[in-house]
Order: sequence, then structure tokens, then C-alpha cells
Amino acid sequence: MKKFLGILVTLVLLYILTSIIGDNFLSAYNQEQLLKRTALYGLLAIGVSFVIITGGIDLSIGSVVCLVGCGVPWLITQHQWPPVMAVIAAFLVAMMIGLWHGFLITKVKLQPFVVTLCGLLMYRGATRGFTEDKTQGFGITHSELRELATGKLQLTEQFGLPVPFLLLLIAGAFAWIFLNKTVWGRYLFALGNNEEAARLSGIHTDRMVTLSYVICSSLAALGGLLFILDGNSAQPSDFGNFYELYAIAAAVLGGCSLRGGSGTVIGVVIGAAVMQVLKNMINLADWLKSHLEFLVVGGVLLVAVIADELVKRRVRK
Amino acid sequence: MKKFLGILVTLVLLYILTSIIGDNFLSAYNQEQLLKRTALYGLLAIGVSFVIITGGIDLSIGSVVCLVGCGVPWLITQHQWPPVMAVIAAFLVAMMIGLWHGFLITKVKLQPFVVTLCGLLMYRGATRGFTEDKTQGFGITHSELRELATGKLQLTEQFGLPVPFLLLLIAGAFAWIFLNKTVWGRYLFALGNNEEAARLSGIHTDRMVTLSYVICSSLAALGGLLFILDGNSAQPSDFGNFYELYAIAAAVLGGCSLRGGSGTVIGVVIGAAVMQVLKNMINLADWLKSHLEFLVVGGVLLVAVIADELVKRRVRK
Amino acid sequence: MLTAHGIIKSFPGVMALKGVSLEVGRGEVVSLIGENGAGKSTLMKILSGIQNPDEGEVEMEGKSLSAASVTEAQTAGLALIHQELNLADNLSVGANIFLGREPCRFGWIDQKKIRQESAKYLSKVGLKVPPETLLSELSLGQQQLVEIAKALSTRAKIIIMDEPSSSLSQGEVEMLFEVIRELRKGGISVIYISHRLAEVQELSDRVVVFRDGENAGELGPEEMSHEAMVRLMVGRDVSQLYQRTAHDLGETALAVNGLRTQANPYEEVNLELRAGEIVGIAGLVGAGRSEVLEAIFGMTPAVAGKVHSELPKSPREAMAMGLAFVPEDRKAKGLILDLNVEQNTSLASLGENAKGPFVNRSHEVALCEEMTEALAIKTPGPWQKARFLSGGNQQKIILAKWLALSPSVLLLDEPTRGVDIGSKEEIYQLMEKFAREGMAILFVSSELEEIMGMADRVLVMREGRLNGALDRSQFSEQAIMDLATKTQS
Amino acid sequence: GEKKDQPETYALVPPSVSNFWEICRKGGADAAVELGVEFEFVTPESITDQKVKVEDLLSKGVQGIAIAPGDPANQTGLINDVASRVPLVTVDTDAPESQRKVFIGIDNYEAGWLAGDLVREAAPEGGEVVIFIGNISQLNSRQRRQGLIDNLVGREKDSSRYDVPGEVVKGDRYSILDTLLDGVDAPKAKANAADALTKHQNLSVMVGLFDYNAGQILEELKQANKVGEIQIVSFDEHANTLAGIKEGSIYGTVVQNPYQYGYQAVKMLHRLSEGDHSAIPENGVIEIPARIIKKDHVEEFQRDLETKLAN
Ligand SMILES: Nc1ncnc2c1ncn2[C@@H]1O[C@H](COP(=O)(O)OP(=O)(O)OP(=O)(O)O)[C@@H](O)[C@H]1O
Ligand SMILES: Nc1ncnc2c1ncn2[C@@H]1O[C@H](COP(=O)(O)OP(=O)(O)OP(=O)(O)O)[C@@H](O)[C@H]1O
Ligand SMILES: [Mg+2]
Ligand SMILES: [Mg+2]
Repeated sequence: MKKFLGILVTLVLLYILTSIIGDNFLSAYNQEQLLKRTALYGLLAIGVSFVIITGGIDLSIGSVVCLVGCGVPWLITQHQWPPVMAVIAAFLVAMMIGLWHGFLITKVKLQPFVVTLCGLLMYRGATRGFTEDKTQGFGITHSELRELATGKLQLTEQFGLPVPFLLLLIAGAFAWIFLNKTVWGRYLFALGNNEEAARLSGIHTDRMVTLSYVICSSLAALGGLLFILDGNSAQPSDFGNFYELYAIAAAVLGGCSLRGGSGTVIGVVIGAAVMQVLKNMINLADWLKSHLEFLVVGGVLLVAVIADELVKRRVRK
Repeated sequence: MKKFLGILVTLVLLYILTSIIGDNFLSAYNQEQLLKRTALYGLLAIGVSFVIITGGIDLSIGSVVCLVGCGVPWLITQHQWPPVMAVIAAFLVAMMIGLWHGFLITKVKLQPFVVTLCGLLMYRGATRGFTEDKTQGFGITHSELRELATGKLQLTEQFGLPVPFLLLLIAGAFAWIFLNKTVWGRYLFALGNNEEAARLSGIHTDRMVTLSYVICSSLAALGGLLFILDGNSAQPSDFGNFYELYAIAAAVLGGCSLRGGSGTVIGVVIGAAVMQVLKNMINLADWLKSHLEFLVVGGVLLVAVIADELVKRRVRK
Repeated sequence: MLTAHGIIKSFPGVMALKGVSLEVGRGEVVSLIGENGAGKSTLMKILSGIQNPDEGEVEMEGKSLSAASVTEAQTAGLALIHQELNLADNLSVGANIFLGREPCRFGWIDQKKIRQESAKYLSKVGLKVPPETLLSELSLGQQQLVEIAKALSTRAKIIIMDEPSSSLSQGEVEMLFEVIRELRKGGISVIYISHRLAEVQELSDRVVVFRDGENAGELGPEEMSHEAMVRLMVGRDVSQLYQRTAHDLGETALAVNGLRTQANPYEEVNLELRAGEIVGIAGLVGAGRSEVLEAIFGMTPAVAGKVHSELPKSPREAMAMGLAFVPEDRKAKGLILDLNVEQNTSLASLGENAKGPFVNRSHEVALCEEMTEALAIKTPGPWQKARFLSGGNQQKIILAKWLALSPSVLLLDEPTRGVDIGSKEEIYQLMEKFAREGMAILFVSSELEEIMGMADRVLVMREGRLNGALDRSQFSEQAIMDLATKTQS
Repeated sequence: GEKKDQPETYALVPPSVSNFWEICRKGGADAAVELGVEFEFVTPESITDQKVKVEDLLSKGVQGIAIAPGDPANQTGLINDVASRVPLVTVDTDAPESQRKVFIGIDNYEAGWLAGDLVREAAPEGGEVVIFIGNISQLNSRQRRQGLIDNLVGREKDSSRYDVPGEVVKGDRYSILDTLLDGVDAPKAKANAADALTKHQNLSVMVGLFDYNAGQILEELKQANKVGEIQIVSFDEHANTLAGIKEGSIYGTVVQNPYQYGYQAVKMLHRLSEGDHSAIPENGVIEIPARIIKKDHVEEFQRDLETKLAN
């Protein structure tokens, strides 16, 4: 609680502010949208927070989103793969990518930033290669499959929980249990703090680090899948561009230190929600131009981390 | 020498390869092009290597390129500022940005990744704000000023050294002397390795860290200025996107460790050259498609860092 | 010439100094002793400008230094040798010695002068490496000598040495004493902090004792008996530091054959330990003792050799053989500083006690309680982060972590480095207790007294090789030092 | 909160940010002033973001949306969803399969075809051509390029054809040697132009299909002293392009009429939202033809553009 109180307060304040200055912010339709978007970006953010907890970083998330987001419809529409097979293939590829990152980082001893920077370039490049740079999507077909992203669990006549949000709840619960209740979670925190000491205590640090990258890439793949199912259109040249930065920003907002060893799932999800409410606010408030989005998001992010740091410092005294 | 031998070998191999598979690679015109491009990206890479040596990172470089690249023509053409004033203003703003980053990192104790990520968002957002998202350029005016980027020092009838390359040589020489011959350079290396130790040795670590960010932003501003003077058109929403990643990649190729405390100017410049030769190769070789650029650049980058690591490991034994 | 008066300093949750005073005269060697966490280092940090006191006065030759910065304290003539090493290992030895005080003109470094000057100071402390050597190539002990050379090079009027000898062995310590005596002759004062009371006795003009952040007393040259010092520090007698009782040895518990470490790949190490035996490894700094333990434990896998029937390639494999290892550098390699006492204690045995994939919380809680009690770990609670415990207690947590696995062989690298005498006694008692219960203990120590006090047998290393072994009956400082410094035919 | 007596609001959502869309915005804004309604112009970062922006406009409660779909085939669902809530028209790129009421613009394939005519004029005896473009994953840019290629190699019109970039397409007189992508990065576009000059020594025409491309090609030709040797054909009305045409170094450009797109879209949305469906043409398309601008009437065109953009 203490760790994500700051960001929770930010979210609540932003929520109140937007409901005042934004038109129809509280409408059921808009709230559904917010939940769905939080879910999509939140899944990426949870993934990257595993890596950040180990003291690593993953810059390739956006490109994995692109690879899966373009690759799945490409397999299904261009190569007539059954949807289930295509989805399984996507997750297998994502896991291979995670394993490969883990291998390069733990065995070849390359720096995570460098490994995943190469990934950022390569997976997008590969996607542009096999799709021949053509936009991918399902057209008007496969709407059953797309229910995974567009479906809702109708609660009232007006309002339904988007399926991706349910997926976020499930993934979040798993992540929370993993990090807080299992031995592996403890190991991740320990090695994020002091890898050498963790290894000396008999922890398979290499395996654990690799696992964190596999989880990150897999959740990126899930995100990419939901993005394409939801939006139905992916341009290989820019689908998922900068998503790693949004995911990392959400994780940092949510209390992950990039030095490793700390972070909470709930904080990270709230961090993702803050970013989405912010963007929503810019669109709903009359006097905020949409080309100022970057300025506002960057500014609020900065204010939030400064405030968080100052509060923490005050508490320490 | 030892530290950049690997990347030098890579450059030479790539050079030989491209002169075989690329058409007219060795023509004077193409070589001039390569020198100029290496200069432009090399300046950014030298800048970020200062920050990397202190153990920091600067993700805002591309946005500073955008800010200056759009801001200078905006001041000159829309607000009739004298060019000299506009350029001075650009550098002042860049230095303020560097100071601000340094302040947030050393005094507020935020993480460099976070601070400059906010910068990445905000400076581009601000530029889009004041230019109202309109493309900026000098039209057909100010060609004297533009000589700074387009001019050449004719050596033979065929071949001339581009002015930006001369600027790179000057900046590189300064950077080399600064890092290797002066106390401040030594302080940067010391604090990048062990900030606590440097501080306890009476070094004003905060000032030195801030200085490195000021240098980085200033060189990014110089780069941005040269880019716009050379190309004469900048779209605020795209200009300089991802340039920080190219700069960081060049610095890493050139032997900077992201853990801080190591790096050589010559290596970094060679790193920038490798990236440019690679991109040139893709365009000049028949069988490489333009949309595969990311794949090739990412792949070569990865191979280079793996080879470098393996060689280093062999040497250690 | 230096007086500190009524110094108060608190940190979140602790009051480290509760109004202590200290005076140092010209050319005087004052020793400062006290248990872990008594506030010695804190006062030294205040004197040298790293921290500023909440209250109180620091004066140097009539000038107030109460709110001084590091540079101001340096200019006033104070130099500090840090308890924890504070060097940049990507720079050369010479560059480290002159870091922050480079001879320069308009910012341009005079490399030649640095080389010449630092060579001078290196030879003073007896470190035979060229000044251009990268610091990362030196062992911990050698780095400590560089730290000392650095302090000497400041030409300070008062040099504060915060446990300078903690990773030094006899030879280097003697060299250091020589340097200190020379300083004293030149009118330079030294504040000397150590947990090795014999050193204190030999060296000091006066001993100041701290207890719980307060002055506990002072002893003049005549009163400096071991017992008097201990009584002031601990408040009770610790007369029987080393208590060994004879017991029968069991089967072979550890057999190392043909071990060749990465640092010394051309020297073979063979050794054998029996259950219940305590064996010490002595040698000079850099003799390769740590390397041997690390290789046995699979931390830096050996080039060749066998531990029992195989070569452990990771700590995990070594643990499976019943080995446990307490490393030399507890902060870098032993503890997870930001995990709490409970989590640190359970870390190594977590997997073994897990319920499926889940942490067995009740077992973890019980284990921590049991260990805190058994090893008398002083902590406000199991929730306290390891970072905030004193050195001795940190050391005990690492011991606890391994005992939870009930290993058959315990490897200890400098088990009492920086540990106060009270805790030392407790650690020794624990070693004795484990040995009696049948554990084999192999420990590296640079303190001859400790080696001779605790070991049944001592192995002496020199330049990477086992240069000889001595039984308890053959123990003498002379014999060990001979083996450590001279080639045996 | 909901404001009751708020004037009607219409919105226009382009697929990306560029000069072209700035002009379009002005057209929409002018129409809104004439009608006394509100006008919103939002700038998405990508096609994915386009969806978010549209959904937020729906949340906000606008009375009509004009959209330039980046990927109409796949965005049909989105378009239908919007169309079921508020009046919707497409501009610039059509989504004929969808339930959009009206399309305002011209087929990009046709516009590309026009650029092909320009190339034929600029280099009547034929020669080697290289195409420069930001990216070709968006439908409108892909079609634009395909129209150009098909015209030059004398094929039947077929807007669904696709030649993979990098493969040489040879016709009787013209061969398209390469298509260089720059990812909407102007310095990269300039470097591409230079690399094409290095690689192909006998180029006749360089065609820039994104608005900044011709300007970047021209800069490079100037620095390489090759202005006049190689013809440049452009697309859209970037300031550098117009300046180049004026000084005679760019042969000509194909301009659509983004101002009219915006202007007509807002007018149409207003009529639709008032229930006036009479303005819907029979085939649902309001064609605003693309034009060719060459040196002879570039000044007139530029003056007209400037007056529209002023105030
Ligand atoms: N930066 C800090 N933050 C919080 N507590 C601190 C800090 N530095 C020291 N302390 C606490 O202050 C007390 C005194 O510590 P100090 O390091 O001065 O002890 P010491 O006498 O040098 O012990 P040792 O013999 O173990 O070196 C201890 O309780 C310690 O935990
Ligand atoms: N990582 C390393 N790289 C190179 N040389 C090393 C490394 N680690 C140790 N050495 C060298 O190996 C030798 C043995 O070092 P080791 O730390 O084992 O000695 P030690 O006897 O334990 O001494 P100390 O008391 O200083 O720890 C030293 O000469 C040291 O310089
Ligand atoms: Mg201490
Ligand atoms: Mg050792």
C-alpha cells in the first residue's frame, strides 16, 4: 500500500479533475474504453515490471507487439492458418525471444539495454520483411476471435467489463501471487537487489533472469494480440512504436525502481491507468489540443515522479 | 586502441564488403555523403557518450534535435530573428535543458532514464505546440547560414570534406582532450565507476554529472541545427524520432558501457560510422530491400557486440 | 590540535552519537575502539566533513569545522581512510591516489608527476605494483593499501584510519605500523580504529572507548591491558576469547584434489577435512586464499580439480554436496541489503522448505526466530532491512542463512572481518559448537591470533600454492610467517 | 460534465500528422466558422491511435466525424461502429465496404496515375525512375505509388496490384529501379536521395510521393550539382516543393485539394446531422479532382493557398 499510495492519489486526483473538465468522462462508454486501454497497456507494463525488478530493461516490447500484431493476421489471412495455431505460434515465438534475450544477457553477458535495443530494431525489421510492409488485419472476418478483445461482460444495461480487463485481472492476480507468494518471486527481488549474493545463496540467477524476459515477451505478445484484435489494423512500420516507453513509464510510475529489486503489480497497473486517463483527458477537454498530448503526458509523468520522490524523502525523515 | 579495435575491424570489414557488393560505394560523392552523415550522427553519439560514461542515459536527444531543428527556422522565418540570435537562443535552451536534467538527477535524485524519458515526451510536445504542428524550414533563403551544413572544403576537384565533418573533428578533438587529458574527464570516469568514492575524494560529482548532461544536450542541439540546415525541412511530429537510440547504439558499439566508467571518443565516432556505412550498404546493394534496414542494422549491431564480448573474454583468459 | 565536543548525530530510527567528545594532540596516535555500531565511523565521517553533526563542535587548530565539506576538511589537514573501500576500479592505482587532487595546470593533468609521486607512496606502504596498474587487477587487501597510500599522499596533519587492517595480514600490518610511527615522528597525528586489540596495544599513545554512541572511558599507555579495553567496550569480561575443547574427529568431510584456480592456474591445491575439524588458511594478502574457497564453492569455477568426486560449477552444485560459504565481502556478496532479516535468513533454504512453488511462511517465521535466538542476533525485529544492522549482526545473519541448511562443511572467508570483540567471541563459540556437533570448518583469516586460537590445523598459502601445514602443536607466529613469506623446498 | 447549450461540434481525424492535413484542418475550420459550429481536429500518432482518438470523440459527444482511414479494409468495423452513432464521412481515402455516408476526395491510385503523366511529360523519351516515400504500409500511399508505376509501365488500371519495393519494374520506356523508404524521417529521406544518386548513374526522374520527399531530393540534387540533369516529380504542396517548381528545379507536383476535403466534410456533416440527406450524391462520392501544378501556374496556386491559410 505504502509503495503505490502516491500513484493512487495521482490517479484519483486526475480522475476527479477529468470528470470536471472533460465532457462525458464518466459515461459508461468512456469508462469501458478506459478499462480496456488500461488493460492493454497494463499487460505490457506488468510484463516489463518483471524485468525491471531483476534490474534489467526491455526495449523490444513495442517490436514484439508489432511482430505478433502483424504476424497473427498475416498467418491467418495470408496463409490460412487456423486462428488457434496462429496464436499458439505467436506465443511460442515470443517465448523464444524471451529465452534468447535471457541467453544473451546471462550467458554472453551482454547488457539488457543493448540486447533489447537490437531486438527493437530486428523484430520490427523482420515483421516488415515478411509482411512486405503491408498493413495487416482481419478485414471483416474472424469476429469470434476478435471477441477476445472487443467482447464485454455486460454488468448493467449500460456498462460491461471489457474482456481484456478481465484478462488483466487474471494476469495481474497471477503476477501478484508469483511475486509475493512464490519462491521464484522472492528470488527475483533478491537477485534484482544483489545478483552476486543471490547466486551465492544457490539461486539459479541465470534461469530466473531468463524467466523474467520470457514473461515480459509473452505478455507483450498477449498485448500485441489484443491490440490487433481490438483495432484490426497494424502497420508494420509503426505498430507498437514507443510502447516499451509507455510500459516502462507506467512501471516506474507504479513504483518500480530501474535499479532493480522493487515494484508492485498493483502500482504498475495504476501507473498504466494514470497514463490512459491522462490521454483521455487531453481528448475530452476542450482547450487541450491533441498535438499537446506528448507535452502533457511528459509533464504529468515528471510531476508525479518528483512528487513521489519528495514525499518519500519527507517520510524517511 | 585496444578498446576500439573491435569496432574498427568491424568498420573495415563492412567497408570492404560494401565496396564489393555496393555500386559506386567508393565514389567521391558517396564518401562525402558518408563523412557528412557520420558527422551528424557522430556529434549526437559523442554527446551521449559523456552521459553514458557517468553511468547515466539521455533519451531526450531526438526531441532536442526536433526542438532545435524546428525552433531555429521558426524563430528566423516566422519571427524574423537574426540567424545568429536564433542559433544562440537554441544553444541556450539546450544548455538549460541539460542543466535541468542535471538538477533533477543530482538534486531531486530521479533516475536519468525517467527524467530524460519525460524530456523525450515534453520537448517534442512543446515543439509541436509552438509550431502548431507545421513543417519548418528556411525555404530558399539563408543559404549562407546553411553553408554550415552544406558547405565543403574542396580537397581535390572531385572530393571535398563536408563542413559538418570538420565540426565533428573539432568537437571530437575537444571531447578527447577533455576526457583524457583534463581533470574533469578523469572525474567523469571516476564517478561513472564509483560515484560515492568520487564524492568522498572531494569531487563535485553533482556538478560533473550536470556538466555531462549539458554537453549532451548542447551537442544534440548542434546536431539538430546541422540536420535542419542540411535538409531544410522538419516536421515537428517526426523530426529526430529515435535518434537517441541511434546515438546510444553508436556509443555502445564504440565501447561505452552503460554501467558507466568507460568509453572512448574515437570508438564512438567509429561506431557512428559503422551505422552509416551499414545504412548506405542497404541502399547500394541490389538484393537488400529498403524496408529490411531495421533488421540488418539490428542484426549487425547484435553480432558486433557479441563478437566484442567474446573477444574481450578470450583476451582476459 | 583537533577537538570534537558534544557531538550528537541521529539517523532515522537510531541515535548514533549521543554527545561524544574526542581530542587529538600533535603527533599523537589515538586509538578509538568500541563495539560494532558504537558510532566510531560516524564520528570519523563527521570529522572529515562527509556528514555534519546535528549538534556539537569540531575544531581544528582553533578553526571550526562543524559544517565543513569534504574539501574544507581536507584543506584543514584531515584525511580519512574509509572503512569500506572507496576507489574507482576503472582507474589506475596512481589516478586513484591523486583522485580529486590531481596536480594540474588549467585542468590539464600532469600524468608524469602522478606516476612519480604515487610510486613513492606505494613503496611506503609496501605495495609492489606499478602506478599504471588498473585498480581492478588488485585484490581487496592490495586495494586497502592503495587507500592508505592515498591518505598519506594528502600530507594531512591528522590521518584517520577506520579499520585499515581489516583485510591485511601480519606482514602488511607491520609495514603499516612502520608508516604510522614515521608519521608520528614527523608530528602527524593518527586516529586509529580497529577491532584487533593487540594492534591497538602495540601502537597507541592513548585509547578512547565508545559505547552506544557515548564516551565509555579513556586509557593511558599504562592502563591499556586487553581486559581493561574489553571491559570498557563490552561492559563485561571476555577473557576466554578462544575456547576450544578437544573432541573426536569423524569421517572425511571435505576432500579437495588437484584444484587449480583461475587466479593461479599452475598451482595445485589438495586438502582434506574431517568432520568436527576446524582448519585455518593463513597467508599474505593476495596469496590466493579467497580464490581457493571460492573455487571449492563453485563461485568462480576452478580450472581443474575435484571436490569429493566432481568439480562444482555453481554454488548450487556445491550446496548439494553439503557445503556452505560465508564470503569475505559481506555487503557485496553476502547479504541482500534491501531484504529484511527474515528474508535474508531464509534465502538459501527457501526452495528446500517450499510448499510447492509457494514460500512456506510459517517455516520462515519460525526459522528466523530460532536463528535470532540461537545466534543472539540483535535486531529490532525480523522486518528490519539487513542494511541497517551493524557489521557483526550482518555477519551472523549470513551464518544463519547457511546453518538453516545444516551443511556438513562450512567455508568461512575472514569470518570476523570488522566484527567487534563481543561478536567475535560469539562467532568463535558458534564455530566451536558446530565443530563439536560434527561440522567441518575451513576458514581463511588474516589475523594470526585468530588462526592460532581457533584452528586445529593451519594451512599456509604463498603466491597461490599451499606452502605447508602446521598442527596445533607446531603453531607459532614465526612458523606461520615463515611459511607465508618463504619458499619451502 | 455535460454542457447543455453547447454548439454542435464536428471532428476530423487524419491518419497521421503532416502539412497536407494542416491545410485540411484549415478548410474544416473555415467551414465551421461559416456555419457557426465547433470544429475539432485531432492528430493521432498512428492508425492504432486513430481508433483511440475516434472513440474519445464519441465519448465527448461530437455530432459528426470525418475520418481519413489509414487502413480502410481493416477499419471497416470501426467506421461502421461510428457510423451507427453519428454521421460519418470519409475523406482522402475511401472505405467503400463500410456504411460511410459520403466519401470526399479522389482515389489515390488515380492521383498516382496523374503523377505518372507528369513523369511522362518530364522525361518523354523514358528512362530510369526511383521512387521515394515515407512508408508504404498505409493504403493511400501504397495506391499512390502503384498508380504511378502502373501508368509508367503501361499496365491496365488495377488499384489492388502491389509491386514489392526493391524489385525492378520494367516497362517499354520507363523502368522503376527502386522504392526507398524513409519512415517519415526527413534526413533519412535526403540520405536515400543521395544513395540513389550514387547507385544509379543514369537516373532520369526521381519521384517524391510524401510531401517532404521532393524537397529533400531537391536539396540533395543542389548539393550534388545535378539540378536539371535529373527531373523531380513531386506530390502535395510542401513549401519547398512549390519553391522548387517556381525556380524550375522541380518539374511539377500533383496536388489534391485538402482544403476542400476539410471544408466539404464539415459542410456535409452539418447537413447530415440536420437530417438533410439530399446532398448525398448517388454513388456516395464527392470527387475533388487532383491537379497538376507546374511552373506556369504555381504562383497563382501558391497565392491562393496562402490566402486560404491566412487569418
Ligand atoms: N547512513 C546511515 N543511516 C542509518 N543508520 C546509520 C547510518 N550510518 C550509521 N548508522 C547507524 O549508526 C550507528 C553507528 O554506526 P557506525 O558505523 O558509526 O558504527 P561503528 O562504531 O563504526 O561500527 P563498526 O565497528 O561496525 O564499524 C549504527 O547503529 C548504524 O546502524
Ligand atoms: N578477478 C580477478 N582478476 C585478476 N586477478 C585476481 C582476481 N581476483 C583475485 N586476483 C588475484 O589473485 C590473487 C589471489 O587473490 P585472493 O583474493 O584470493 O587472495 P587472498 O589471499 O584471499 O587475499 P585477500 O586477503 O586480499 O583477499 C591476487 O594476487 C589477486 O590479485
Ligand atoms: Mg565503522
Ligand atoms: Mg581474501
